[in-house]
Amino acid sequence: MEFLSLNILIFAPLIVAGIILSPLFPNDEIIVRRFAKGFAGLLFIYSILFMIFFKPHEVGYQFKENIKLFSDANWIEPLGISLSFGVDGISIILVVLTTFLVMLALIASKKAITTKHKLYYSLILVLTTAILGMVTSRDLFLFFLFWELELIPMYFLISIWGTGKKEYSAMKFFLYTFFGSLFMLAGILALNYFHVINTGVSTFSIETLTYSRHYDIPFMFEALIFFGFFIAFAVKLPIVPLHTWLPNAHVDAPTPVSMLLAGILLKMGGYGLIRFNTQMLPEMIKIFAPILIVLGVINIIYAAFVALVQKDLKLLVAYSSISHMGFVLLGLGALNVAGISGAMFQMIAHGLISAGLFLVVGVIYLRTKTRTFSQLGGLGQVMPKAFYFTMLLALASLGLPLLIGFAAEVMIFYGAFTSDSLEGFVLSNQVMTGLAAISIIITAAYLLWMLQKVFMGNMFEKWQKTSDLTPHEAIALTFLSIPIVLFGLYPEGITSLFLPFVDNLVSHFTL
Amino acid sequence: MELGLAHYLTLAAILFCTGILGLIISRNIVKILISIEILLNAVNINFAAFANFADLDEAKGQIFAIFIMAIAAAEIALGLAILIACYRNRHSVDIEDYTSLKG
Amino acid sequence: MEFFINNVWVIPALPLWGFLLILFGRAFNFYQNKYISLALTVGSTFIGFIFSIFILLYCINNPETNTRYNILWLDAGNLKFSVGWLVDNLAAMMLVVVTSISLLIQIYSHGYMEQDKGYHRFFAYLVLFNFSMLALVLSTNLFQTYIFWELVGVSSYLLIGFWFDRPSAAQAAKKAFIINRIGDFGLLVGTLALLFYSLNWWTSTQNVLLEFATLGQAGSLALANAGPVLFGLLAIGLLLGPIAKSAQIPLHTWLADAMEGPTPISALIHAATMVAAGVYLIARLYPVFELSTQVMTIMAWVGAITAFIPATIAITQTDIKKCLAYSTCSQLGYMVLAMGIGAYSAGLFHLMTHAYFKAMLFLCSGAVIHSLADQQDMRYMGGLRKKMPTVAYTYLIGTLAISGLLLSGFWSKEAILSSLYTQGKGLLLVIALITAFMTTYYMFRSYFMTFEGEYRGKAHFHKPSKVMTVPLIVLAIPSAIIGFLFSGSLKSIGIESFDRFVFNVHAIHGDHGGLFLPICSLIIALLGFLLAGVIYWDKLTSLYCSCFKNIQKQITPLYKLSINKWYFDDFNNLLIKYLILPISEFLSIFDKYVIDGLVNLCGLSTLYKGKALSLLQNGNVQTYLVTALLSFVAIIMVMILIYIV
Amino acid sequence: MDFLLDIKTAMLPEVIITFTILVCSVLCFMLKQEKQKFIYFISLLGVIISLISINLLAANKIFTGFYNSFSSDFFSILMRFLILSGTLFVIVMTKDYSFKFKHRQGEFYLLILIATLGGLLLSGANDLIMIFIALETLSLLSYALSGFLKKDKASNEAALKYLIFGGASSAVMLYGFSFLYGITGHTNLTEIIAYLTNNSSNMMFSFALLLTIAGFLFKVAGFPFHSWAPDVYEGAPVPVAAFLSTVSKVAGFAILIKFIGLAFNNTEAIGITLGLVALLTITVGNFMALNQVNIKRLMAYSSISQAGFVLIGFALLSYMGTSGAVYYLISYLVANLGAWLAITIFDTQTNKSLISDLNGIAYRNPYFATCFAVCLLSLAGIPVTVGFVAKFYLFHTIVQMGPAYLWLLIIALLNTILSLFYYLKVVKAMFVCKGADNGSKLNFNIGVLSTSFVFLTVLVVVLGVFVSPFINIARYSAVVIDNANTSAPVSVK
Repeated sequence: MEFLSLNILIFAPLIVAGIILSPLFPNDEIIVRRFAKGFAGLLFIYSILFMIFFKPHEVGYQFKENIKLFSDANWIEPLGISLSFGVDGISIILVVLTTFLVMLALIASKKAITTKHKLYYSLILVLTTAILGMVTSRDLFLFFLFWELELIPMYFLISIWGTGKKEYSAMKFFLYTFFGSLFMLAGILALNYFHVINTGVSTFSIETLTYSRHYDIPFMFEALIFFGFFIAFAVKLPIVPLHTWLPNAHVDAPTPVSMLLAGILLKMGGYGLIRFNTQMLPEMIKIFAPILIVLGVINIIYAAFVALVQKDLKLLVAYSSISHMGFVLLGLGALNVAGISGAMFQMIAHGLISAGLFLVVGVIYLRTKTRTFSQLGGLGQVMPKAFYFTMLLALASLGLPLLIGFAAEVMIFYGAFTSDSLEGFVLSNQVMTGLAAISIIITAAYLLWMLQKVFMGNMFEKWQKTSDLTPHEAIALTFLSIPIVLFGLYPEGITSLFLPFVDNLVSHFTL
Repeated sequence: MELGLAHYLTLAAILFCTGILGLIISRNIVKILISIEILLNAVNINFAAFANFADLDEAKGQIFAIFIMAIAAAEIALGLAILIACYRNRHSVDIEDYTSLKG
Repeated sequence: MEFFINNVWVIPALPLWGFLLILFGRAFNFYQNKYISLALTVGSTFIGFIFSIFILLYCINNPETNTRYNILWLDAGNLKFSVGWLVDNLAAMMLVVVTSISLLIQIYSHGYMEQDKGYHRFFAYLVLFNFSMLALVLSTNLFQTYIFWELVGVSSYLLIGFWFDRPSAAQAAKKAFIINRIGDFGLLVGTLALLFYSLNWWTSTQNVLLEFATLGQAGSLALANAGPVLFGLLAIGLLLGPIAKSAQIPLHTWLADAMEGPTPISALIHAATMVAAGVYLIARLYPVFELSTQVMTIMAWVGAITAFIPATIAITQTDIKKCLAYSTCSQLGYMVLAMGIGAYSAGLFHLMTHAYFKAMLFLCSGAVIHSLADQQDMRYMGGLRKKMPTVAYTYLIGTLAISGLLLSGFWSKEAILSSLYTQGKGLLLVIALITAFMTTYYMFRSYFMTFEGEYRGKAHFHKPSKVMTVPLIVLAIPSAIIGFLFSGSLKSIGIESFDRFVFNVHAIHGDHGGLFLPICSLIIALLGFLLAGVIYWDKLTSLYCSCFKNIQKQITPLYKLSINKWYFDDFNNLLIKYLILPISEFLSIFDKYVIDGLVNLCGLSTLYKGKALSLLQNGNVQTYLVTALLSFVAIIMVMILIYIV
Repeated sequence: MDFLLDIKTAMLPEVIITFTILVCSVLCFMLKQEKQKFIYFISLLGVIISLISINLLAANKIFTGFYNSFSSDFFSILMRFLILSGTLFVIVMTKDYSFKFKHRQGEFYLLILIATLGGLLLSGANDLIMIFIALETLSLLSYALSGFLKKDKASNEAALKYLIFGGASSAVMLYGFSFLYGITGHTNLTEIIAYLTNNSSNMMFSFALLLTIAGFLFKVAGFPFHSWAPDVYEGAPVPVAAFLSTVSKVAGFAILIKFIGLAFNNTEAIGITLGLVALLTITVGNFMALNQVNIKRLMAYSSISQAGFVLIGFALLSYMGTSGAVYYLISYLVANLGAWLAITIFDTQTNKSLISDLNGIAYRNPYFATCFAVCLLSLAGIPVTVGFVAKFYLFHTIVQMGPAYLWLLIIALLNTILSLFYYLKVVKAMFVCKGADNGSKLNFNIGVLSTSFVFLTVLVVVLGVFVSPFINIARYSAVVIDNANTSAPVSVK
């Protein structure tokens, strides 16, 4: 598999972004878009190849790459920072999700983006590089670098092409995430510090810090490190009460960006929680699992309740995102194979579903120029295709069996219910899971209410001429629906990729 | 009573404080420049005193004081030159009138 | 025969296949011909029906049949969920019921929906429902049941909201789904709890989690592990599922609203099959429920109350479908009541008979509605017997059946009543008998209002087509005879009684209470018939004297209670309006102004701190000097302090 | 002959600059007004040659001369390199700006070069007297440069304030010098260090040291001697402001580190105090910058807070901390020069300096805006720029000092959010805000200004990727400082 190089996968979008931005590239909307789309398609196919040649049963990273500069052993030798990439069970699937959603976001960009095409498409591709780098980096520094790098294109994408209070929202997103990442930075440096004082070697390698921990960290500091990482990912995931950037950012971002934001970027929080808080600090996650579960349940219920009375379509979807990300926490807090697999699965499921929902919201907004429920209604009569797709997505989102959301919820509920991670805590796992399960009612309530308000019932006269999905939108939604149904019917298709990883992960803290 | 190092240092300190007071409360810019001179002179006293009490072999303190005097002269010259340029523009030597740059 | 058993997966697979074909065929516009959709639907169901018949025959010949096949579907850690198929007598019975009624209703639907522009969509949903329902019936384990349980729910949602441009339909669909979700919640938590309390046993000895065949053992383990209180809660959680799905009080309100869907749907889903799934699930979970007498009692009382209250509501309904809907509710109550007192086979027997006659009744009402251009109010009907005799007579058969006047309903209801009697549940028996009286009353009331007397409506009448009447006639046959067929009276010619057939282990061989009970119930039914006739049948109105009028006046509060459906909907609305929504509103405001407000406050206060600091930068160099020197002195002080400390 | 050898191995750049100064001063008198542009090239040439000549210096040896009052070691060579390259770009900035100087163009370069000379000498100075003279050379010339636009009220005012403030703070510094001298009896730093190793330090010494540091804090615009910076940066000609925020600052840091080094094997008191000063510098600079509307003032506050970050490295009083500070200084210099270059270009062509004047410029001058944004984001510490790595390395060094410095880390980290806000404000103005329809389009054709701007921007990114060599340089220079300050035998690499 010589032709499979993560370097190419990660940096090709950056190079293509440069090509698009270069003055020699024609400044024609169609050419730019088709070029970007075509590239994204190729990238997706390329990433699929990685998945095909991925060997799930090998523990640890595969397709390892280590770029070296100046004949040093590592990238920044004095600090032991390496420019190294690799994929393992949990990152390979996120890589594919990323390339997939980027492709769809670019397809969906046709009508949503009307100005500054070159800049737009190149920023999306830069974003792609940042995200791919994040999930594949084998070095904490590198992870942090990409984590911050991602903010820049995202900031521009929201603030330039957004609507409403876009500048405020973009700034809030940026500062909030940055705020969180500082805690992570402190955690990263502290991990490095304790490795240095124990071994005398400075390293940021995730593998070294995870698998061969020949160093001790005083309990309090380990807890602080955990806390640092946790804050960063809590902002990203987001966890109530650190979530308020999300409704703003989502409402004001353009449709494709919302898709990417909900589809991939939120997953980085979950990825981080698994990769660092769980894998790297297994002792701590055992202690803090109750907090994870409590926060998860709060997230699920609280956001669901808030979503119930939203008057703006996009806000509703945004809060539903928060609610669904709470499941990731709940699953993670269970600390068993089912729970963590469920959390992972939920990230994939939510990535696809929320991207689709945001796309639909964008489709409606594009035609009606409103997202307020009181202004909408009966659109199912004039846009049946949009209606059916939304229905599918909403049903998947509320966890309808045989769609992708269900398997995730089942695993999480099962994991959380049968776990004993709350031993000694006031409320048992079972009670907490029971509370979380209330969300299946509320989720159904707000999603169906949304369907009813937007697509069903009487139609305003003014929407009589509203057109149905364009081929672009239909294709994007069809692409999204395929995995939603496929992996809903056959969840093993995804779980088999990361189950060995999760097994190995869990074995570390059940010993 | 013999004059000890402490006396000189105290004198220098008092002079220094006087200079600072003048620096802070004078409104006239010329007075402010004079206050800076006073500050430097306080330093000179210190150097001279230290040279006399702590560094008998080389008298580096005295040399330092001479350097300070020279530079102080240059500084005041420059200061007055700038003040004249200012005065040409605004016809005032009141420091309160030079507050257009702020915030 | 073995062939059919081994390939039982074909029964749900064909409808799924049909669904996909219609879906893609229409999505890409491969065809427009309505008959293709029809053929796909009916064809798949027909083959399923043939299979079901053979399976049923096989099961009758081999009463111990219990064929299972499992496929591991989800595997993570010790979580191993399987799907598969299970054929036993119960499943075989349900398969036949579902496929036969489906088949007929699908044919009928062609006539009913022919003019509708959503024809293909309708059949796609219909066939999707078929798939879900059949897979539900064939479930091998509780988990699989849960999957298809939700899928039938969603099919029901889709079909109730079929005419989604009607606000009431949209509302009803949503309501149905959400209320069912409450049940699902209970079912989910109950399932998880059951699994949790017997997890080690499952994971160490069983390949398939939650398999029905071994549920009894798991249940007793769970009882031992959880203690009676928690186990009771667990069982109530499980019961919540059937309560919602089978429209038991207090989660019954969706069923009447569900009549917003096309009438064939009301017949198929909301009368014959899906709502009966709750009872079916109770039957499957019987080994668990049995372990807790308290839960059984609760179940019985829920059933009894559900039998009673909707019956009182049905008395005053003027919408023919609503009337039938409440009747369905009431009959489901009967079934649950039977389950609750341990009359397991009686409940299922009633399920089967009810499925046929209620489906037929709904189809009749559909034919009437269709003929009267969507007129559903019985006050604007009347005298239709002359215009559509087939429909009228089949409706009459259905009415007789449900009233327990010797047709199939008599046998099943009698089985329930006699179980009540033999178990000595006096109060429940009284309720059941009163309900039986009311049932006869309102069913005949609806019959008289619709088919007898003078036509009171204005709508133009047109005759129902053959495609609609033929299924009615076909359905009338089982409605009439199936009770007798399986009553055990024909044991001599090889047809076992229903309770023997369906579940050998749990059959309760209670002695019949002699002839007293049947006669008693017959008399009660006749009284009901008389009362209805007196009030609503023009041939008997001569008996209608002023005393009745006075009674009617005196019972105004009761009348109001009935016409307002015992204020369940109002209560729910109040609950939502004054509890759920305020909580949501509060949290939303809290979110916006407190949490986000704090965040913004942080930002703003920072900006203002900057502004405040700017005051020091006032442009006067002397101010700068003062601040600088003062701060410097402070810093020196700090240093000295550090030295000292 | 020894003397000449010294010059070749230690002071070649200074000599070349001095020579250039002489040539320029002669030319100033000889050339007519319209030909004074020639001096620009001469001074540019002089600086470039001087820069090249730095390579000839013996970098791996400590050389001391002039009776030990000047020492050239690796650290000082690095600082001189930074100062000279800063000067180079400042001179480049004046290419188009110099029309504002009217007939006095030549003088300007003369002053700049002399100030640079002061800075060069400062970075190698090893004796209190030498330090004082070099510092005053730099300061006095800076005063003059700030008021170079004689007819401009703002420029005058800036110069006046600068002078008064500078006079006062150098007096404080001298007061401290006098005590240092009084305590140790020496003016030579090497000897002072030697004295310290033999005598345990006391509070008085720390007090003197702190007074001394006040003077340098003024130079680097650190709290509490920072308040002149915004006013002066706003009033002074833009290249001068650039000079002050880069060259002058580097020189200030170069000498500051030597003095802080005096406290290396002392108590922690001065370290904590310095840490406090550093944090206050960052915080005050950031808070004040939040509400600025003038880009020059904003850059002034930004440079205050950036100086605070360098001070943090110093406050750690260790080899690691110093290396972090040095690396940060390098990154700051590159990015800041780029940003000032952008402001110069903008100011020269439009004569405007409000942030809102930049609105929508990204779509009229994409390259300009992109380069500017990259420089600003580097200052904010966003990858992939040198600023990101520098901040990371600095924080790394803080953490390496152990848990005792956690407070320093936390406040410094939180401050980076504040700084992000105002840098983004400028970026937002350029890329997001809608500009006026007839917004001015800058002339950003290929020329020396645009080329050096792009060069700096590329450098910002390249240094953000090729990190190791510069960290090694920073570390090596820190080792040199460390050795010198602990007066341990010098280990030659």
